[in-house]
Amino acid sequence: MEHTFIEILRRALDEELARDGSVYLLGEDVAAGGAFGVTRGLAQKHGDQRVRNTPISEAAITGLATGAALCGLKPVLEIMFIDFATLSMDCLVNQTAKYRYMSGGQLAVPLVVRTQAGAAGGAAAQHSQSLEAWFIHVPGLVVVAPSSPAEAYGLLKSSIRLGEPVLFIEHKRLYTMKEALADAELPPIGKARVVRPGGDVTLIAYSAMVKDALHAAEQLATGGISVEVIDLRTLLPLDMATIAASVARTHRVLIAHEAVRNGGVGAEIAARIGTELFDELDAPVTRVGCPFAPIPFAPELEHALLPGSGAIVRGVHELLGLESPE
Amino acid sequence: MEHTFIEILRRALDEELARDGSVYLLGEDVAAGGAFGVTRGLAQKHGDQRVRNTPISEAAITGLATGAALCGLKPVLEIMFIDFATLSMDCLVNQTAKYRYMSGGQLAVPLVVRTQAGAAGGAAAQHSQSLEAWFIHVPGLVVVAPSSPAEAYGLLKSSIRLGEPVLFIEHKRLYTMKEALADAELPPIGKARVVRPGGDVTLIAYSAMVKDALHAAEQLATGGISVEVIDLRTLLPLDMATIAASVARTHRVLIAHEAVRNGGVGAEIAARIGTELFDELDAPVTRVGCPFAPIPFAPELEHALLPGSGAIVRGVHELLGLESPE
Amino acid sequence: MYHALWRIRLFEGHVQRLAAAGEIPGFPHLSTGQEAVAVGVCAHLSREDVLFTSHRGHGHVLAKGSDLEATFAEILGRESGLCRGRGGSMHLVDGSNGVLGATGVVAGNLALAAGAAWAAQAKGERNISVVFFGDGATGAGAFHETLNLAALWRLPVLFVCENNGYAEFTSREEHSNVNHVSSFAAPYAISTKTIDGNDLPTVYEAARDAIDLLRRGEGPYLLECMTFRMAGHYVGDAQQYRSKEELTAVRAKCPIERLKRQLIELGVNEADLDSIGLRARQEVQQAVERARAAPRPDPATVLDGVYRSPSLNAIPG
Amino acid sequence: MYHALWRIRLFEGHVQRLAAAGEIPGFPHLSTGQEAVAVGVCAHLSREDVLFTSHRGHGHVLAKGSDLEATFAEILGRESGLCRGRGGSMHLVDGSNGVLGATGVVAGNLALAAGAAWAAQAKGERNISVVFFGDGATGAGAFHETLNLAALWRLPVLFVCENNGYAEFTSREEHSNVNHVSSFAAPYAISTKTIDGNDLPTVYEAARDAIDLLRRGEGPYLLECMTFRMAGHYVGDAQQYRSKEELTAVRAKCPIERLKRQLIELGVNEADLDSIGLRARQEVQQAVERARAAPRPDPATVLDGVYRSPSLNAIPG
Ligand SMILES: Cc1ncc(C[n+]2csc(CCOP(=O)(O)OP(=O)(O)O)c2C)c(N)n1
Ligand SMILES: Cc1ncc(C[n+]2csc(CCOP(=O)(O)OP(=O)(O)O)c2C)c(N)n1
Ligand SMILES: [Mg+2]
Ligand SMILES: [Mg+2]
Repeated sequence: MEHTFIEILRRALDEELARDGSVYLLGEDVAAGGAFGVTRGLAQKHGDQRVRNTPISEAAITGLATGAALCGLKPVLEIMFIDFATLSMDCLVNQTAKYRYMSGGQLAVPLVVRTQAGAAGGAAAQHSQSLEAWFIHVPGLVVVAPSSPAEAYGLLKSSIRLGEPVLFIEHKRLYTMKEALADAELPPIGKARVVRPGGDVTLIAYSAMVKDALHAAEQLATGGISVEVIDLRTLLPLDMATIAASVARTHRVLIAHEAVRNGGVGAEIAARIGTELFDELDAPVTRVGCPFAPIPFAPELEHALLPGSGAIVRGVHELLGLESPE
Repeated sequence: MEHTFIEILRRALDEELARDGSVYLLGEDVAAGGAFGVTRGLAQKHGDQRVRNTPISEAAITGLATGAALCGLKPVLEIMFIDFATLSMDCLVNQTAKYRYMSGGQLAVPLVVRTQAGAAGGAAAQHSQSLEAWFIHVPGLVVVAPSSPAEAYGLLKSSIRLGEPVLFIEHKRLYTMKEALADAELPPIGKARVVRPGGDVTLIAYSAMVKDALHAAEQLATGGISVEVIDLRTLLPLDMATIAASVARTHRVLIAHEAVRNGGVGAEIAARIGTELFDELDAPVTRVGCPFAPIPFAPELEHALLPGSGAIVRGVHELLGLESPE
Repeated sequence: MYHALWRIRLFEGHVQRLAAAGEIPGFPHLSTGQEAVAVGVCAHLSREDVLFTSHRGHGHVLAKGSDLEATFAEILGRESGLCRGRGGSMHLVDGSNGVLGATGVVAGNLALAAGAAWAAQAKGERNISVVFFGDGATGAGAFHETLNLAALWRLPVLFVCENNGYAEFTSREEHSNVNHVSSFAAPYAISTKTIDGNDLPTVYEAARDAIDLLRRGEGPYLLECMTFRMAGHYVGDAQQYRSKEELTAVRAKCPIERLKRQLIELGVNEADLDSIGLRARQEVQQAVERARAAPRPDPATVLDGVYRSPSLNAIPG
Repeated sequence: MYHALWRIRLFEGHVQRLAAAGEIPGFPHLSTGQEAVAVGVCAHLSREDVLFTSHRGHGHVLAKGSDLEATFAEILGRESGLCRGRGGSMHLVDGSNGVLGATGVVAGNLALAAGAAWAAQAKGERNISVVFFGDGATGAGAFHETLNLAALWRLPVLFVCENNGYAEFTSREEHSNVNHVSSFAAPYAISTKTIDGNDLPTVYEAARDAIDLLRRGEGPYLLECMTFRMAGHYVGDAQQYRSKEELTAVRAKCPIERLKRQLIELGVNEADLDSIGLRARQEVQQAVERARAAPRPDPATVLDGVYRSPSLNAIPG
């Protein structure tokens, strides 16, 4: 039976709340179900002490969750839009991420910060950003970005159980995506997965871009081009082993993400491939990402700016030195 | 006659305050001279309305400066440590950087945010970071990182006159560096410069790392290795033309910065070189940066973690397939 | 001003209708029910006075005098919109009219408004700066940092809080023990007042007094207007968290109905008022239709205007 | 407690001496002159109660009962230090003793302290959480966001503000119009008191009452202690911004001298007090010497402990 991304997140949270009494949810409107309904019904079921509304105080609730995590709780904090994680940066970067190291290993921060990112439907410049690149630059954090409902289920549970501060990024465009839940055991944090095997090109993506990557791979297959699609799942740490194994066969790489290309996660991946797999490459690593502008409001502009399967297909053709159809 | 980095910053600010009545300085303790003495005497000379102390309110003073810039002032805001720019992120990223674009070109934010970064002398995990990589990922911002007193003089003036929001990053280790002021005209924002010509390897650096790069180049020269050192000066935008011209001659590149290597500015540069100059490269682009840990307090640990000329020399030897002396 | 109230009410009606019909991108937040605050405050502002607002800012922008058509066109995302379709409902800017911007970040514009007031003070101008925000914004540190700064520097900024008792789906009680936002002014000795924001004459007088005080250089001022959201948090919010009784009570408090009754009591004849309403209806209707007919932005221009200089705009990726 | 005051005073004396001599990395901030706040408050805390502090936290950590040698070793950056030399003066943590941390970020620990109080509340424990911070921290939004949350959730957290009239080189007047930090509690109806922080008996009693109230679940509480920085902002600060008169006046307010006079008036014999001081002097002296002799961290371990699992620690670059 199929569930939406939202339903599956709710189920994972529900099960973790039931399984571990030290798990607590907090955030703006979470007791009221949350802005997107992810936590609907959980306060009624687990009590308003376990699922707690907070004021609009991103800085303080991030600190509150961090302090509680230092004292034995396993908080799951919702920051409604990653655009507002800008208000959590001081705590996340200066305190949360560094606590274990700065304390010489005395203390840990088992905290999951769930947040929602990406552009869709005219959410405009301040509600559409993809800022994950900032966080892979911060030692002490773990960054997870699921690409589908079933993935989100396992990765959220693994994140809650990890015992480290995890930034868990949900893409708003995936919220309505439906998928059946395969009862596999939980995926380990830090392992990518090959979503679609192929031999000509390695296509690396994460979050909502995996959908576009698979769509592009379909299209390219009809043209006789065999693309291997890798879903990174975690951006920090990065699973280079899975990438290397694929590139050793394809010798060609395209990295796709929705975030602004300049200074994006793709830069780090491309740089590492360029160094570690230099001799494997038959062509320059290609990156597909958002051009250098804020997300505009008008649908035509938003559509023109955002990279999708079309940009990926063009990129692969370029990579193979082929003329792109359009 | 030689001046320290601090004296030259003071002189540049003094001259801009005198030259343009719409220039205002604000920040914590700036009227008292600032934590590092950069603004010493300026309040006395230009009045406490032009050089204004603020409360410890990084978020609000960033917004205050942005709002004032929208209304015709050219504020120069000091954020004492870039570590505390984490508190300015919401305004800088969601408002300051996007105003011009979001308003369809109606409004601009001629603002310079001076901040101080880098590790030295046991400043420890929360006063030693290099976070410039976050900002090159934000459309609408300009990021400048001078490498010497004379450079800082011209680049600060150019930044104040640019008419865009500029993050101006000063490295604490450079503050006491002395240099004479060459009365050249002001450097354009967005142009790198070749600090030392060479033929075997292109060594790209910025901020304090340029010093280490030059020092490494000296050492390598004694071993008969000719290194070309490029000082980027601005990280956003990036001057790829200067880089390309150099790589076309050397075919080998090492990028060095103090910031954490993972997700650092070097990743973007390496990625672009790997793509745009693929056929020029005789060896993988090498990156030297801080390993993945917070900056520890103890001198031995801080020293062990921070990359310097030694790491650069080793990197160049690797790049040339030579055994490193040590 | 009766006319101004109707313009906003009807404008928001069209936003609601077209958003529900999928013709408006994003998730617009309506100011329906809160019109008296916008109109009563903006009545005292000149073009040179600057205004900042929040995600619920359509009414403030219109009350400040921005063009109906250009404002609606922006909310539709058209090239003829105030921001050429780049901004949208939460990012309305009309520089020539002193509307320096709405923001999608709760409390995001408070410090900017103080900065605009600082600029006026620094330049020796008598303009003031006004910022509208919701009660939920008082949970944000930026609100308090800005109050401290504004008081310390005596900035000519008017903080207008529209206290509608809700932040999204969560009532005030769950956000704070502090019932009255005006009580935050006391520690700073900032002048303040809590008023009935649904009574236009009350708002008008309170705003006049506050703004007089600002123009005398005795600012800042915090004006708390108690009001009610007649619509949901955004178009599409089913409001299950509000009871039928509550919603009926809110409708009964309609500021427009209230002003109408007051004017009739003062002897104004109802037919005249209805014709004013009718005129507003036609104006808005026509502006909306013209906006809907306006051209959409050219996708080829999407990368323009991130920076002033083309060389900077050429930044790839 | 006379003994405890001296331990801190002498400890800070050694920090000053060795920092000036270049033996201590960084730029330590001394609590000299503010000892009575630390001692008077911590006297009521158990090991299970948690403590957070600021950049000026040496005294608080010692008053909570952390080991002199391990604390000094941390400030020297030694492997035997509380944080194995990773943290330093501004990041002291002693988990086993409930010292959950100092921070270099002004106001950075206020919300964490509230979070620790939330954890105690959630687990139904009677422990409380205490956080020390300076007057300058009240300019930061985090202070106000945290007060709101703590009041709303009735958290057992004691906010202790050491109001020493300065933030770095800038006096309180230039930071805020608000003279008394306690006035920020009023809007939230948070219990509060402003006291003479240089009078140990006063601090002791006020803290006892506040903490009793917290243990009864009637928290939070904001305790403002008026005190004075006898040293500079950090070791090396020449304090040109303070007049000779001011500095002499501050020295005259020394909390230790004051307690000594009080005790003597109460009939305690001076010789006994002096021998207590002497004992403290010897203890501290010996701890400092042991710390100075302690081994330095092994550079090879610099990358350890960023994460728990080695696989995560293996992240390159
Ligand atoms: C910093 C930030 N956090 C969260 C949100 C999501 N959000 C949008 S409106 C809103 C409620 C605002 O309530 P209030 O300030 O009372 O304004 P109202 O909607 O009632 O007019 C929230 C939480 C946001 N836009 N910005
Ligand atoms: C967020 C932040 N901004 C600025 C600084 C730099 N700084 C360190 S201490 C200090 C003054 C703090 O004053 P106060 O809170 O009164 O504490 P005191 O030093 O007087 O004990 C400042 C501005 C900082 N550490 N953190
Ligand atoms: Mg509200
Ligand atoms: Mg102080």
